[in-house]
Amino acid sequence: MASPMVQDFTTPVLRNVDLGRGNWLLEFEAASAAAEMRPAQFFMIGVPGSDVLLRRPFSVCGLPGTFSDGRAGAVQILYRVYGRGTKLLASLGPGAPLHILGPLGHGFTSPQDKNTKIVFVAGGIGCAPFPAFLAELEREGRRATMIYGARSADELPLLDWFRERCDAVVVTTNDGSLGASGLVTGPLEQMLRGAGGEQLHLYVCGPTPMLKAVAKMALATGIACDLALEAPMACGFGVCLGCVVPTHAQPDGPVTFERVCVEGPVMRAERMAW
Amino acid sequence: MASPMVQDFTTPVLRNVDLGRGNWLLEFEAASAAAEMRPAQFFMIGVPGSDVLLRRPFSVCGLPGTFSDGRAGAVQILYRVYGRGTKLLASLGPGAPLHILGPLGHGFTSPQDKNTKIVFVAGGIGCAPFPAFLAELEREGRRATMIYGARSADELPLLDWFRERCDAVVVTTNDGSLGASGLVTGPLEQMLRGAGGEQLHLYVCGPTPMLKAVAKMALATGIACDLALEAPMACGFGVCLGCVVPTHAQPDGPVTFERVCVEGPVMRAERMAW
Amino acid sequence: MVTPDLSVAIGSVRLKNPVLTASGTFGYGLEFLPFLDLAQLGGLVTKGLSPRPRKGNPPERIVETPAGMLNAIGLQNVGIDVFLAEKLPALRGHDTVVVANVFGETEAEYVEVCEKLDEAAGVAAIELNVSCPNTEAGGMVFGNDAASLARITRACRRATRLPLWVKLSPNVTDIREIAKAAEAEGADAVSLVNTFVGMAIDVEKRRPVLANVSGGLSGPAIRPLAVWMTWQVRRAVTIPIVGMGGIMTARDAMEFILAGATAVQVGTANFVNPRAAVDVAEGLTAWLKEHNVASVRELVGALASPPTASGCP
Amino acid sequence: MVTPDLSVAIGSVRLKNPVLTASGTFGYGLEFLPFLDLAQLGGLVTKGLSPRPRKGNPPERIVETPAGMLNAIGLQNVGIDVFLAEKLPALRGHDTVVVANVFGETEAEYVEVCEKLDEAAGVAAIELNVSCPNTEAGGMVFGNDAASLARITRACRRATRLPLWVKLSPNVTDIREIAKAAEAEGADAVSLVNTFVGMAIDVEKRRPVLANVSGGLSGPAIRPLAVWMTWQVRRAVTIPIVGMGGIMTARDAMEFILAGATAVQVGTANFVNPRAAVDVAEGLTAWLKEHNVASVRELVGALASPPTASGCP
Ligand SMILES: Cc1cc2nc3c(=O)[nH]c(=O)nc-3n(C[C@H](O)[C@H](O)[C@H](O)COP(=O)(O)OP(=O)(O)OC[C@H]3O[C@@H](n4cnc5c(N)ncnc54)[C@H](O)[C@@H]3O)c2cc1C
Ligand SMILES: Cc1cc2nc3c(=O)[nH]c(=O)nc-3n(C[C@H](O)[C@H](O)[C@H](O)COP(=O)(O)OP(=O)(O)OC[C@H]3O[C@@H](n4cnc5c(N)ncnc54)[C@H](O)[C@@H]3O)c2cc1C
Ligand SMILES: Cc1cc2nc3c(=O)[nH]c(=O)nc-3n(C[C@H](O)[C@H](O)[C@H](O)COP(=O)(O)O)c2cc1C
Ligand SMILES: Cc1cc2nc3c(=O)[nH]c(=O)nc-3n(C[C@H](O)[C@H](O)[C@H](O)COP(=O)(O)O)c2cc1C
Ligand code: FES
Ligand code: FES
Repeated sequence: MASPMVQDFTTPVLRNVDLGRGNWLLEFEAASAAAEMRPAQFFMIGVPGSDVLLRRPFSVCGLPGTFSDGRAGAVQILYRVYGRGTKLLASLGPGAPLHILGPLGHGFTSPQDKNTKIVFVAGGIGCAPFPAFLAELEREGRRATMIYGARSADELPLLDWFRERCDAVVVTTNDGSLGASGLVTGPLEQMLRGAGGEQLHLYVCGPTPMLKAVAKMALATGIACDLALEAPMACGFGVCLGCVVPTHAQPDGPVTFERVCVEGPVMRAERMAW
Repeated sequence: MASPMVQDFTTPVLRNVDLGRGNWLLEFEAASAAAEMRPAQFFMIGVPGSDVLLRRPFSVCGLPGTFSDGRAGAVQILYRVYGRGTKLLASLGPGAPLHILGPLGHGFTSPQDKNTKIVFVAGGIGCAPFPAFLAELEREGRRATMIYGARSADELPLLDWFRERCDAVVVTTNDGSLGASGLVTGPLEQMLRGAGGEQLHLYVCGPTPMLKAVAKMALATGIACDLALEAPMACGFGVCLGCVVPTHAQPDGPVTFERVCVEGPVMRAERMAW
Repeated sequence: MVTPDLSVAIGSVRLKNPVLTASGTFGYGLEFLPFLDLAQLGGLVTKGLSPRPRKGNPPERIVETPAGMLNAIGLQNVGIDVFLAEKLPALRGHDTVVVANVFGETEAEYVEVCEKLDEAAGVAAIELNVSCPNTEAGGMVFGNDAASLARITRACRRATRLPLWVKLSPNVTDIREIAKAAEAEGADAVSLVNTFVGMAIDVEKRRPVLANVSGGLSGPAIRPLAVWMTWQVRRAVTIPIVGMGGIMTARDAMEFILAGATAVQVGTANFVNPRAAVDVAEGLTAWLKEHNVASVRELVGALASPPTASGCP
Repeated sequence: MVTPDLSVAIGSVRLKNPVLTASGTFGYGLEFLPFLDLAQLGGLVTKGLSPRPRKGNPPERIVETPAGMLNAIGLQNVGIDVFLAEKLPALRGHDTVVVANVFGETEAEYVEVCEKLDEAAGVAAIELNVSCPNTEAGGMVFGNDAASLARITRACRRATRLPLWVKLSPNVTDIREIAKAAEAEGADAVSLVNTFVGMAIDVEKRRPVLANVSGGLSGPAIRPLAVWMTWQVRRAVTIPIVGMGGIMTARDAMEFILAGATAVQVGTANFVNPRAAVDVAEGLTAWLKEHNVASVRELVGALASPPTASGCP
């Protein structure tokens, strides 16, 4: 069921900034929705009067306070132009109305144990939920390390922002145009091997094959791993049943289908029945 | 068959001016298409990448030279926001691409006899084809009189422009908010009665009921009458057969269906089989 | 002018307004409490209910298409027992009409669910989803053939005293024949249309987008087809029609009402705007006021001198 | 990479590329000379031809709907004699494949047109439009029933030696049965789909928008439905399929080809962009290059391990 604090509202674009290479940062006022929103929770966003039928899901990237230049009461989403819906978003200027539903789903929660080392694993635009999460951790006096991969150096939005604020950012690109050549799993494996007795907690967001690969490694080594999942969504609030993924709702129980929009988007690696 | 000089091209919006009360003037470059274009010929206009499926027909309102502030090689259309397509048009700013097909159809032709008195009869946005026509007549050293009606004073775009340049502009409004109260047929009847031996030629554009009423009066009094017709159009160049009106293609022949986009939009009153 | 009268009756079921929410697009109703008061609805139709819980199809289950969407949810639902034990009691506190949507893979399954609903307080009517393959008849869809539709309607008619609405599949040659069969077997109303079967292909991956290959098309794309079927069925049967298919606004609902629907259902629009059904109902009130119509009932089937369609386009 | 091979064969008819223009959306071809070279097309299908000229339906004949349009042109055409005397000779100078689309109100009318075409030079194939009411059978649509479709196909098969394409109506319960009937009676190919019957209502005037009340729905809205039917028919018959319904781009055409169409037709898109068919053909070439596919024939029906559809959405 949709959480009772979910809000459905129309609000104008404040800023829609072209970050280059098809990546954009969209800012809009959402003080009341943002008040209780958690990192990796998401909004469904539509454009009133447009012919794109369904709203599209986007993680909250910046909550009030995350970005130093963010306006009071405003939130940011980071998005990549992909198909019709995101093309339409990229065409909007300040003042254009947005049809927003949120906050939706379950977000990231930081590990209880303050000594646990927090590792972000992001693939390309999958970095979107991490700024708000990092800002929250910083407020709690905690730090994070990041492994950030993409196909090429072009596809690493906000890299400088993360570099300024993370303990370390290990970059990988498939084509070797920046950082280590290959996938995020390379540096991750090294990190897991070098962890010694240190507790790790992985927070992962990116394309599904990456999530699967990282989840497998985490399960094999018994490391805590939270995945921010993606799925096509029609409603975002639990009623269309379109966004399900196969899970074990009960450990060792039968395979069930759970909704990414309600039971997710963040799910434990061990819950997945991929 | 589409005239061989018809062109299909993409060109940016130069200006899109809000004239108030839902009326807009759109300007775009079309030097080559405009070269042989006649008043009351029309363009099919679409917006690339939009979800409005079909292009929409619009009469050419200004050809190069019609409006003193028009850019070289540019044409203007005057349009009223009505449904999806025109709403979309009104949202476009300078630089937005337009998908243009034209010139299309048959336009107005001025009477051979230089002594014939030329009368424009326009209903609201139906005034659109007359600026280009008036400019052409002026170049030939001729003048025109106008009867210009609408539901209310609000719905008379370019009225001042016509007042400055026509011999006379008789205004009628249904609600009496400007000029004579009632329909254009009132002043028209007076004019026909007062014409004496003078030859008249009516050029009429407006809603279909108005066209029918004026055509009936013209036929009854034997006065030349050209109607600029409207019809829903899918293609604009003669192939969908969607835009037909009932006509007598042969005088006293059987009722046929002729295409407004090819055989029209301008048709003689006596041709109509309404 | 006084507030126009929006109330209608589908047989013995009185609705305060003609706008219901469509099965499978409104959950069990409770999911919408953050957005609207269920009392604002003419009624709600539950997600399809089967004798036992169903986990549904594997993903991908949905894809957007031009002015529509395909879904292949696979009728995931909690099952009739959980519905009766958990969902229905929670709905009883709300002043709205609850219609239970029912399906099965065999005649016996339909009958089982209808019988259980018959004893339940708070269910105003049963809507039969007959767009399902009959596993006992080689997977032939129950509602795609008049004889088979008649059989399933008869069986359910015997199983319950509740008003029975038969929800027609549009994937048929002549929907009038199917509607007549439902009427002949004692259906109190027909609702139409369910989704049209369609398919989308991911050309990069060279595979169907949906795991189920095919899915049901809903949304504005199908509205002209659904309006036509409503108009046809209006001329074939005398029982009331509940019309649906791509209704996003009050204007869209008016198309169905003028074509002959006594009430309408709003489906896909609920995903885009959770208040859609309420907005449609309020839009109808505004429309009636503006046009000085005292009751929406005056508009049902009120097309001006409808001529007869000639057939070949 | 060398230029990919776009040529395909529909039985004995060789096409230089798999993109034709659909009947009723391309006039008699000549109307498009200002926009394209007919030699760039895989082929063109003429406006439907009847024994005598037809003036068609009164206006309104068309209306735009969400991602589609309804048309009720009423098959206005110049008649077979004028076509043979005036249009066909003008087409002969162009290096393209001309397919003549044929319809009638009686079996005899179909046969008459097929016989006349049989003797005409420059016609590569006949496409039968069977989505018309049979005035001798109470207005039942020829193509909506397998037995009736078989009869009309048989009669036309006897009347001409030209390749015969039967264009299927989508307004049926099971299009596979109809396709099989066409195949059994010697059709060389099936083309699908014709338009879906729909209706739009002008709620302000409270009357149908179209004078004919109903019209045929075409355009992107119907694409998922047409792709599904193509996929189904591919599994039911072995003769080639010419697929269509809402194709606007090469990507859309690829959906039909992967679903099993050997060639495609572009319809409504011609109205929006008179060069649409050429753009689709060029887009296919680009797609094949990019994906390193030597011939479009490799892609026909090439869905990766297509599973079987389970039915209930
Ligand atoms: C919880 C969540 C959070 C997200 N957060 C972000 C974020 O922060 N930033 C971000 O950039 N993205 C995010 N996404 C992804 C984002 O929602 C999608 O990129 C977006 O919806 C794409 O919309 P579109 O209209 O641009 O593309 P579409 O054109 O809608 O394409 C969307 C999908 O539909 C498929 N599709 C549609 N039609 C067809 C067809 N006919 N054939 C084949 N395939 C078809 C495509 O394969 C594609 O996967 C998130 C997704 C989820 C679920
Ligand atoms: C030759 C010609 C020249 C023209 N010149 C001009 C001009 O210079 N300036 C100008 O402003 N206009 C002009 N028009 C009219 C103009 O083309 C229309 O106003 C325009 O196409 C409206 O498009 P739209 O998308 O805004 O409205 P739409 O939403 O497309 O509505 C258009 C029509 O479709 C009907 N319609 C669509 N869907 C439905 C439905 N489901 N139910 C009922 N009705 C429906 C509406 O009744 C309406 O009549 C001209 C028309 C023609 C034929
Ligand atoms: C995601 C989804 C799930 C559906 N589930 C059901 C169902 O369980 N039972 C049923 O009878 N109809 C079901 N339908 C069909 C709708 O009730 C409705 O008939 C159809 O969507 C057309 O209306 P619309 O265009 O307004 O959505 C479903 C539709 C959608 C989109
Ligand atoms: C205006 C119009 C006229 C048509 N006329 C014919 C016709 O004469 N014969 C025929 O077989 N199909 C006719 N069709 C159907 C098209 O050939 C095609 O099957 C259908 O439009 C689906 O393709 P599309 O979505 O690409 O338009 C017509 C379609 C339209 C839109
Ligand atoms: S998106 Fe509708 S249930 Fe998750
Ligand atoms: S608009 Fe297509 S023939 Fe006139």
